Formats: sequence, C-alpha cells, structure tokens
Amino acid sequence: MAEIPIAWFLTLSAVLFVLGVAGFLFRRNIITVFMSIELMLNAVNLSFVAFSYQLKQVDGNLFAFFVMVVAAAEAAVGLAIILTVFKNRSTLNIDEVETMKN
Amino acid sequence: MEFVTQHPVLVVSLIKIAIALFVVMTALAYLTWFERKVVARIQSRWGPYWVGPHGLLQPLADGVKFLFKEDIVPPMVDKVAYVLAPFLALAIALTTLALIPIGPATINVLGQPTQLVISHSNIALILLFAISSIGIYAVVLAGWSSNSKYPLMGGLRSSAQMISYELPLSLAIAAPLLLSNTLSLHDLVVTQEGGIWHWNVLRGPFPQIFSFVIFLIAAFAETNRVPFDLPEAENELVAGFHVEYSSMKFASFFMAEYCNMITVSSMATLLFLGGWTAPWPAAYGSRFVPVLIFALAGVVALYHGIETLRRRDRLTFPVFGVVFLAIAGVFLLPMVQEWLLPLFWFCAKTGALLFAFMWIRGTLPRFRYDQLMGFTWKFLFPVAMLNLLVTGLLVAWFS
Amino acid sequence: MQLWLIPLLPFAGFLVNGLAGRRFPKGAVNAVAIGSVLLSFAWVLKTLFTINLDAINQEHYFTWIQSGALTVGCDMAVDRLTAVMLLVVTGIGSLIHIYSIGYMAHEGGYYRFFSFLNLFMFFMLVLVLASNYLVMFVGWEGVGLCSYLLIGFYFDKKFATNAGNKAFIVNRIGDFGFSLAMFYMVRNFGSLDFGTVFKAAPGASEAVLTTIGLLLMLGACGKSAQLPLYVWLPDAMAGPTPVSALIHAATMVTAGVYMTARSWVIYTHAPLALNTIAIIGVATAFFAATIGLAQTDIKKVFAYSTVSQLGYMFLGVGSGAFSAGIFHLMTHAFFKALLFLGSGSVIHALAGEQDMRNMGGLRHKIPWTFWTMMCAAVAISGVPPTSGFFSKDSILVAANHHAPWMYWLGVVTAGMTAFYVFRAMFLTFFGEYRGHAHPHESPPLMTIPLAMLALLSLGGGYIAVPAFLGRFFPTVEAPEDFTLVAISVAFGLGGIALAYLMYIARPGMADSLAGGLKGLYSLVYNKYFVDEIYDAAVVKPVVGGSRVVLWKGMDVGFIDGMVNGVGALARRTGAVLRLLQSGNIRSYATWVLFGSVVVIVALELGGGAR
Amino acid sequence: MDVILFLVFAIIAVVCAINVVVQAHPISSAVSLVGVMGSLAVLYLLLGAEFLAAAQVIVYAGAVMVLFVFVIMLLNAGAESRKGHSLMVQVLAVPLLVTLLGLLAYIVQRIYRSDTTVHFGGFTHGTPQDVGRALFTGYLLPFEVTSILILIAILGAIVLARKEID
Repeated sequence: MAEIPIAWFLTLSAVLFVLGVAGFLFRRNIITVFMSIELMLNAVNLSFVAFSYQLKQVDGNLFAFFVMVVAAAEAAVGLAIILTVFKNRSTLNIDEVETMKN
Repeated sequence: MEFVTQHPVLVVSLIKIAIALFVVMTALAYLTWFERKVVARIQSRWGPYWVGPHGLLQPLADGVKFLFKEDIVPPMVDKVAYVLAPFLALAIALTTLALIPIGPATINVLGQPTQLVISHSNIALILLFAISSIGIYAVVLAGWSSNSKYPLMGGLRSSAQMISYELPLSLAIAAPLLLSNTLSLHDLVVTQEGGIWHWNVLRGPFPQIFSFVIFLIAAFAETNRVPFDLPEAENELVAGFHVEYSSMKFASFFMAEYCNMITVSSMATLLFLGGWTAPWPAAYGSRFVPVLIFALAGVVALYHGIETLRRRDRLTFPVFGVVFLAIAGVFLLPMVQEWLLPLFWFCAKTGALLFAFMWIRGTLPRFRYDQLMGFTWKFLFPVAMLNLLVTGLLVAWFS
Repeated sequence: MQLWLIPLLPFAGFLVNGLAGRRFPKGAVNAVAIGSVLLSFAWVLKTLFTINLDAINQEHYFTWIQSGALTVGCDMAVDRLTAVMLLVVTGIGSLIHIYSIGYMAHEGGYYRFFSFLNLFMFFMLVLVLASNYLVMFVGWEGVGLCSYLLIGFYFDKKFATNAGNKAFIVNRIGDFGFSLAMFYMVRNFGSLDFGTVFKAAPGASEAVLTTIGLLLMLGACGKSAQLPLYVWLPDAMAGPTPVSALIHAATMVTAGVYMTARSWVIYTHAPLALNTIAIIGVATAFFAATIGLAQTDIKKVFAYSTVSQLGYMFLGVGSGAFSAGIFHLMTHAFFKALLFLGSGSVIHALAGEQDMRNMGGLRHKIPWTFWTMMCAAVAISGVPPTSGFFSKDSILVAANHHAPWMYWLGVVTAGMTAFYVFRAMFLTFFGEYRGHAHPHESPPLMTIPLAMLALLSLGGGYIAVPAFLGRFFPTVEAPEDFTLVAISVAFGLGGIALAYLMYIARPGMADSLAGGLKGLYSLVYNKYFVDEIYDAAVVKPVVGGSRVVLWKGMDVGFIDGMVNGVGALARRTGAVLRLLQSGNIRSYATWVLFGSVVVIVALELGGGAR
Repeated sequence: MDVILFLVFAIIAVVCAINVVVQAHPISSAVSLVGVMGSLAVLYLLLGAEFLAAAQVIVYAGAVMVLFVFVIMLLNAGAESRKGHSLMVQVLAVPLLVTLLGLLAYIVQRIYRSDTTVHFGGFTHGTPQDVGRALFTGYLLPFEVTSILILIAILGAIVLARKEID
C-alpha cells in the first residue's frame, strides 16, 4: 500500500495558508476576509496534526483543538464586531472602513 | 468476480449499503403513510384509503407523482445552491444511518464476517453528531438560494434554532455516556444489557429520565417537527425554506426530514432504551413477545375480517391476519431468532418513538419563535447542564 | 508582655472611628477613642508593674527588612526611659482625650478629630516603644503626619492649612537629617538596632559619632522646634487647643529630646555634638522667651514658652544631664499641658477669643480655670516647691557645671519665663473685663483634667525621675550649690514681681515702656522678623529660582523644547509615514506579509530552521 | 488507497479554498470553506486524529460556519462592492504571495524530504480517550483558561451585538 510523505500534508497546509492570505489581501467583504482567517487557521491546524502524526504524540492534536476553540470564540466576537460595523456604516467593504471614527 | 474476491470488505459494504438504502427508502415512504394514518385517527378520520388496501400503495403513488411532476427552477435563484440544498439534505440524512447498528449479531456474507451496521466506528456517536450538524446547511442554503423572503425567514429561523437546540441535545447525550463510558454505539448497547433496569433511562446511580426527555425535546427541534416546526411553519411562512421547491427536490427535503426522525429515534433507542436488548431476559420468556404480538395482531385481523364495517375490508383483513400469523411463526424458528429478536426489539422501540413523533404532531400546537428560543436557553440548557453535573457527580461517587 | 497591645489599642480606636465614626453617635465615638487610650494606659501600668525594668525587655514581632547583611525587625522594648515616656504619653494623653470631649463638643468633624488623636497616640507610642531607629522613624513620621492633619483640622481656614503645610515642610528638613543619620549608622555599624549600635558606638571614631550626632540633632531640632527650625510651632496653634496641649506641648515636640536622650551613648562619645545641642538649647530658650514677652495672643505666648522650655530640655540634655532633661520633659508636660488646656478653657469660655487685650478679670467668672492655671504658672516659674522648680534647677545646675555662661543665660530666661507667664495670667484673669462675650465656666469634663494636671504640676517634682533614671543614664557629678538655686529662684520671683508691677500695680507702665523702647518692642513683637527673613532668604529665592531657572529655563526652554522638538520631528516623520498609514486593512496586511517573508528569508539565510 | 484518499481530498480542499477566494458572494465562499473543512476532517482521520476530525466538523462546520452563514443572511450581504483600492495590494501582493508559497514549499521539502510517511492507522493516539486524558492532565490549565476565554468572548459578543446604535 503506497504511503504519503508527510511533506505532502505540510505542502497542502502551506498552499491553503497562502490561499487564505490571498483571500485576506484581495477580498473586500469583511466577512470573506474573516473567513480567510479561518482558512489560515485551518491550514495551520493541518500542520499541527501532521506534526502530531510525525512525532507520534497527541500534543499536536491538542494544539489544533485549542486553535479550534479560540477560533470559535474569535468568530463570536468577530461577527459581533461585523454586525456593529454594519449597523454603524451600512457597508461591509473594508476599504470603506478606513477610519476609527466616522 | 475477481474484484469481489480482491476487495471483500468493499463489496460487502456495498451490499449492505444497497440493502439499507432499499429498506430505508421503503421505510421512509411508509412512514409518511403511517403518519397520515396516525394523525388521521387522532383527528377521527380514516386517512389514505383508496390507493391499495388501506392506502398501502399511497406512498408509491406519491413517489410516482413526485418523479413525474415538472421540476421548476425559479428564475432568480442561485442555481448551484438551489440544486445542492435538497441533495445535501437527503445525502446527510442517509449518511447518518450508516453509523447506526441494528443488532448484535455478526453474520457471514461472502465468507466475510460482518456486523449489522454499515460502518462500525469506535466514535460513532461523535461522527453521528458531526454529520448531522452539517445538515443545517441544507436548510440554510435552500432558504437563501431561493431568493425569496419566506424561505429566507425560514432559513434564518432554522439556523438559529438548530444551533441553539444542539446544545441541550449534546448535553443530554453526554449524561448517559457517563454511565456507559463508551462512544461506540454497539458497546453502548452492550453496557445496557440485562433488562429494563439496565437501560440508561432507568439505570442507577442516576436514571437518565431527564436526559431522555431533554433529548426528545431537542430532537423534535432538530428535526423541525411539530411543535418546533418554525422553519417551515405552514401558516406563517407558507412552508418555510422549501416554498420554492417542487417535485423530486421537494420530496428530497421531505424524505430527509423523515430520515432524520428515524435517526434520532434510533439514537434515542440506542442511548437510552437499551437498543436491541429485550426488556427482560430471554430466559423469562421475552423471546415469545414478538410471537405473541404478531399472533394477536393476526387473530384480531382475522376476527375483524369475519364481519367488516366496509365491504372492501372483507378481503384485506384475512390476508393481513394470515401474514401476521406467518410472521409470528417465523419468530418461532430457532435459527433466525438470534438475529431476528434483537432486530424486532430495536424496531419496536424505534417505532414507538416514531409514533410519539406523530402523536405529538397530532396533539400539540406550534410554539411562538421567541418562546422557542427562550425555552432552550432559559430552561432546557440549564436543566441539561444540571443533569449532566449531577450525573457526573454521582458516577464519580459510585465508581 | 504583649507590648504591641499598647500602640495597637489606640490604632484600633483610630480604625473604628476613622472608618465608621461618621455614623456613630458622639457617645460611641467618645467610648471608642477614650476607651482605647485608657485601656492602653492601663496596659502600660500593668506592664510596668509586672516587668523588671533593668532586664532587656525586647519583643520581636517580625522581620521587616531583610537585605543582605542588614536586618531590620519590627521590635519593641521597654526600659526605664521608655517607661517614663509611656506614662507621660498615655497618662497625659488620656487626660487630654477626656478634656477634648468637652472642648470639641460643638465642633464639626468630631469623629475625625478623635480618630486623628488616636492615630497620633498610636504613632507616638510606636516612637517611644521602638527598639531600633527605623521603627522609631516610623513613629516619628507618623506623629508628624498626625500633627499636620490636626494643625490643619479646620481645613476650611486658609491659615490653618498653611500652618499645617509649614509644620510638615519644616519637619522634613529635620527628617532629612534623621534619615542621613540612619544611613550613616547602617554604613558604620551595619545595624539600626539600639542595642547593636550602642554597643558598637564607643569603639567608633569620634568623627563618625559627631556626624551622626549632629545629623540626629538636626532631626531633633525639626521635631522639637529648636533654633533655627522652630518657626512652625507657633503657627501650629492654628489647631484645636487640645492638640496644642497634647502634640505641641506635652508629647510630640519632646520626641526630639527623647531621641537625643535615647542616643546618649553616641552623644557621650561625641562631645562636640553634645555641646552644640547645649548651645542651641540655651539660645532657643532665651530667644523664644524674648519673643514670648510681647505676644498678645494667649496661645502664642504659651507656644513660644514651649519653644523656650524645649530649649531648656536641650540645654539639660546637652549638658550631659540626660535625666534632668527627661525630668523637665515630664514636668513640662504637666504644666504646659495644663497651661494650654487652661487657655483652651478660657478661649472656650470666651467663645473663641484668643487676644489677651480683650480679656481680663476672669478669675471670678471661671475660678476653676484660674486656680488650676495659676498652679501651672507657679510651676513654670520655678517657684519652690512646685515641679518646675526641681526640674529647671537640676538643668541649671548641670548647665553651670557644663559652662557657666549657659547658666546665666538660663537664669535670665527663667526670669523672663516667669514674667511673660504671669503677664499672661494678669492680663487674662485680673483687672477689668475688656471683652464682649459672656464668660462661663467650662463643664466638669474639662475642669477635672485641669485639676488633675494642677496636682501633678504642683507635686510632680516629688516624682523621683532623676533617681529613677539614674540607673539608666550616667549621672553628672554636679555639686549641689544652694547659691545657684537661690539665684534662679530669685530671678523667677523677680519676673513675677515685675509682671505684677507692670500689669497690676502700675497698669500704664507696660505701654509707656513699649513706647520708650519702640524699636526693640516692635522687633520682639514681630518675632524678630524671623518668618520674614526666612521668607526672603529661603522661600523667595527657592520659589524665584524655581520660577526663573527651573520653570522658564529648564522646563520651558530645555525640556519643553526637547519634547516639542521630538514632537515636531515625529510630526514631520509622520507626515511622510502617513502615506503608509492609509487605514486600509489590506495594505497593512500586505506589510505584515512582507515582514513575514523577510523574516523567513532571514531565517533561511541565517542557517535555516531546525 | 491512502494516496488516492489523500489526493482526492487534498484536491477538494485546494479547489474549495480557491473557491473561497474567488467567489463573489460570501455565501458561496462560506459553503466552499465548509468544503475545505470537511476535506480537512477526512485528512485528519487519515492522520489518526479521530477526535479532531469529528471536532473539526462539529465546531467549525457545524457551529462557526453556521454562524457566518447566519450573519451573512442576517445582513443580507450581496456580492461585494468593488469600491476602494490599495496600491500596496495591487503592486506587492502577488509577488509576495508567490514568494511565501515558494519559501514554505522549499522549507518543507528541505526539512521533511525523507521523513515519515503517512498511512491510515499509523497513529492511533488521537482517540477521544487519549485527547481527553491529555486535556485533563497535562493541559488542564490551558483548558480551563480556554473556558474562561470563551466566557469572555460570549459576553463580548453579547455586549457588542446588543449595543444600540443611534
């Protein structure tokens, strides 16, 4: 049975991460930008799990777990912020949200 | 044939999937019939009657109708999501069934010992959860992609409702898990063997009656059943998220809902009601229960067949009576008892729960939306939390 | 022994009254404040009766500072010197507390007054009980704080707060000396513990001891209002009269004397420092007495009298007669507290009037006050056999032994003391009443403490303090010379007679004398313009210097210039960098990405990860 | 088998990720992101992280992304507007991204060239039991801190979302 080098997983992780960064840079919708962040976090999680496999230790899994939990918390607060921004400025375009005060 | 011998596991799995799909699809179809009958009886009606004996062919007719109706795709919808949604709904609903074991026996198929479950997993319960949590996307996507206000409202409501009710649901599940100490559905049942007092719903040190009730309530909400059918409230949102759907797509949503009902009923059975175990040991005669039931049913059918209220029943009742008696006979055969009896008990318990679904649909009115959300956050969630806490303390105390 | 109970009882009173007193009725405030002080007094008595004063009665509570070789513990100890001080502080403190109930009955901030008073008792007792210099310093600073708080008790009056500030600031100069002395001690003896320091002191070089002695003396001058730092004490009369009696006559101001006596081991090995103390003492005594001659405010008279008497104590201590100094400290506490309380009673009777020119003829209207004050006046004038006679004469005898000119100056001062005290008495109680108020005798709560203090003033001389302390201090071998005693008594009686002559027998004489010696009189009346001189010599230059050099030059010119320059620089840089600060998140993110890439590249070039 | 599994889901993940970036409508992006997460969950299973795979689906796909979709629907956000631009992004972004990807790939290849290979079942300590044990022994403090973090996040979200804007 053919086996996959661990490097493939890491490369996949890198690709996903860079795609996340690209999303962050090129998208203007705050929600999409936020989702790009989630994508980056996921990419990093994949690396953690791959390392966990490579080192045969459960710690990597736990790191990924904590990242997940923090991401959940972040999503709650982030989306609340987005709601507030939208209420205040009626726009979701981050290029239009350039100043701290209106 | 070469393929079969080379990949026996794959082939056996495919066979199991095929059988399960067939059985479940049929069951789904007849569940609609069953529901209509039950609700009709509650409302002093007869229900479907004309297509086939006692309307038994009604589901078939419905299916044919759905298949051949024009498949309308409204012009302003988001096509991909619109098509994806019903597909997703049904696919996910059916996928969950793959994890549900229906009996303890291991049978040989093509020389391959296999269990009565499509996919056996040690973390089946979590996976079940994971898969079913995806199901919400079907509703949301359907609501959003229809590009219409009622579906959107339905989608919004249902996403909020399903996220909210998932909390008490998972908390309610966690409590019996503390008693059984496993995540495998199969082992879960094994720990409950030995009669009704070993079922999690009644088992010491802390009977999980509260969890069971909470689970059922949350399950009603998760499957969007009355009295929590806000997302599809017929008289407010027309039909909620699937207003704009027709023909087979609509049927998919419909089937997915019934499939979910089956899933949660089986989950409740496995988690709380001892799965396929008999209420009391076979040594005390529990193995004759199905025989007795079916025999009784057969006798009753035959008795009614002698003098029927309506003419057409004069033929059908005796036929049913004979069939029931035959089934009773089958249950007496020792070689099939080993796997047929657990199957009977499993189906009986699940069926009872499904009946409860319909029963409640026939009796309770719908909640208001704020009541719905308030109920889970202010009552169900704290109670489930408290229950989990007490269970955990007692388990730690007695172990 | 439980020595900690002695200071902590008043502290508990302070906490209760300070935190909750606002809601208490006056009775409860009284009960807490006076009860705690009386209990403390009782505990002092019990302690003194049960312990052997010649043994080392030290108690260690906890290690306060542990730094390298230096260890400072929170220690307390009782010896003979402490015993005298404890009795004076708690005894007179109790009487004045009781007196305060009557005096403060109609004042605002009642609970505040008593909580401060209790706090003062706490710190004073810590000061007295301390067994090392640092704990003593805690008490020292604490009483300073309470003095400040109580001088400024009527904080809605500008002069009161100013007086408080003045006392605080002038005291800081003294404390500066005290601190330096402590640093020097740590450096030379490696400890601040009395026992350790005094054991090591005889072996140290005289220069070191003289330095320490002079620095400690600076502290003592500040606290005990000696020349040239006495200026705060007369102003401190802005506080309520019981405060003047307790803090600024009987206890706190004598802390300097106590500290000097406590450090007698150092001083006996530093004759230069001791001599300086004697000179400062006698100079202060004389100088303050001359000012006292011409004051018209009754409390000011007694304030300068206090300064003068403190000078006596310094003279005693400086002459090497430590026990005489402490003896005078005690008797002075009796009669000066009595004088202040009596004047308080007068002021109370006249509804706040303090100017003696508006008094007169009060001896029939407030007889209790008159007779008790008369006892104190007799005592302070050194008329035998009152307490003042014994203590003052033992100082004068020692001074004669030390340096005869000091004796003569002291004797002249004694004459002046008798004169100005009786001048005050005559102006207040004799002749015709010149004011407009309706004098009335004070309540018993005030007169009973007065009476008790009067008894002590008269008979206090028979308390054998010198003999009691004789086993503690080295005794000065001064020959008992009856002539010297007779001379000083004669001067005292002469002063009284002169006062009688000028204010009773020939009432016009005082004014004509003042007219005749106009320049001298106005010089004395205006306290030699010391405050004005200080203002011109110290305060104005400091303020002006601060204003011109520090403010205009340093602050505005240099620092502001620098800050503004930095600001301008930042602004100009910012103008350029603002192009980066677009507010556009995506462009920021690009910069972050850029930075990450740079870091990764740098890591790779620097040898790579792993 | 494993290779096929990996390739299939890796490709799904990458395609979905590209979709996240290029789709105009946030809902499409969100659904694509769910796809990425689902395929990652399968890859986790392959790597032996059973519990994490399930948690990935439950937490990310089932909760976080539903929240996203919910907000998108709530705000009724349409396709994004093209207003505004950043010179920085236009000029620097693409070269930087390419460099970053190249660097990461290069480093990964350099360090992990001949290292472990992955096959299903090669690591069996990612079960709920193992994770739970590690979580409640060695990582107890972080775990508890996380719970507090979530509590704070909930409060923050409520405060932010409740605030009446005038």
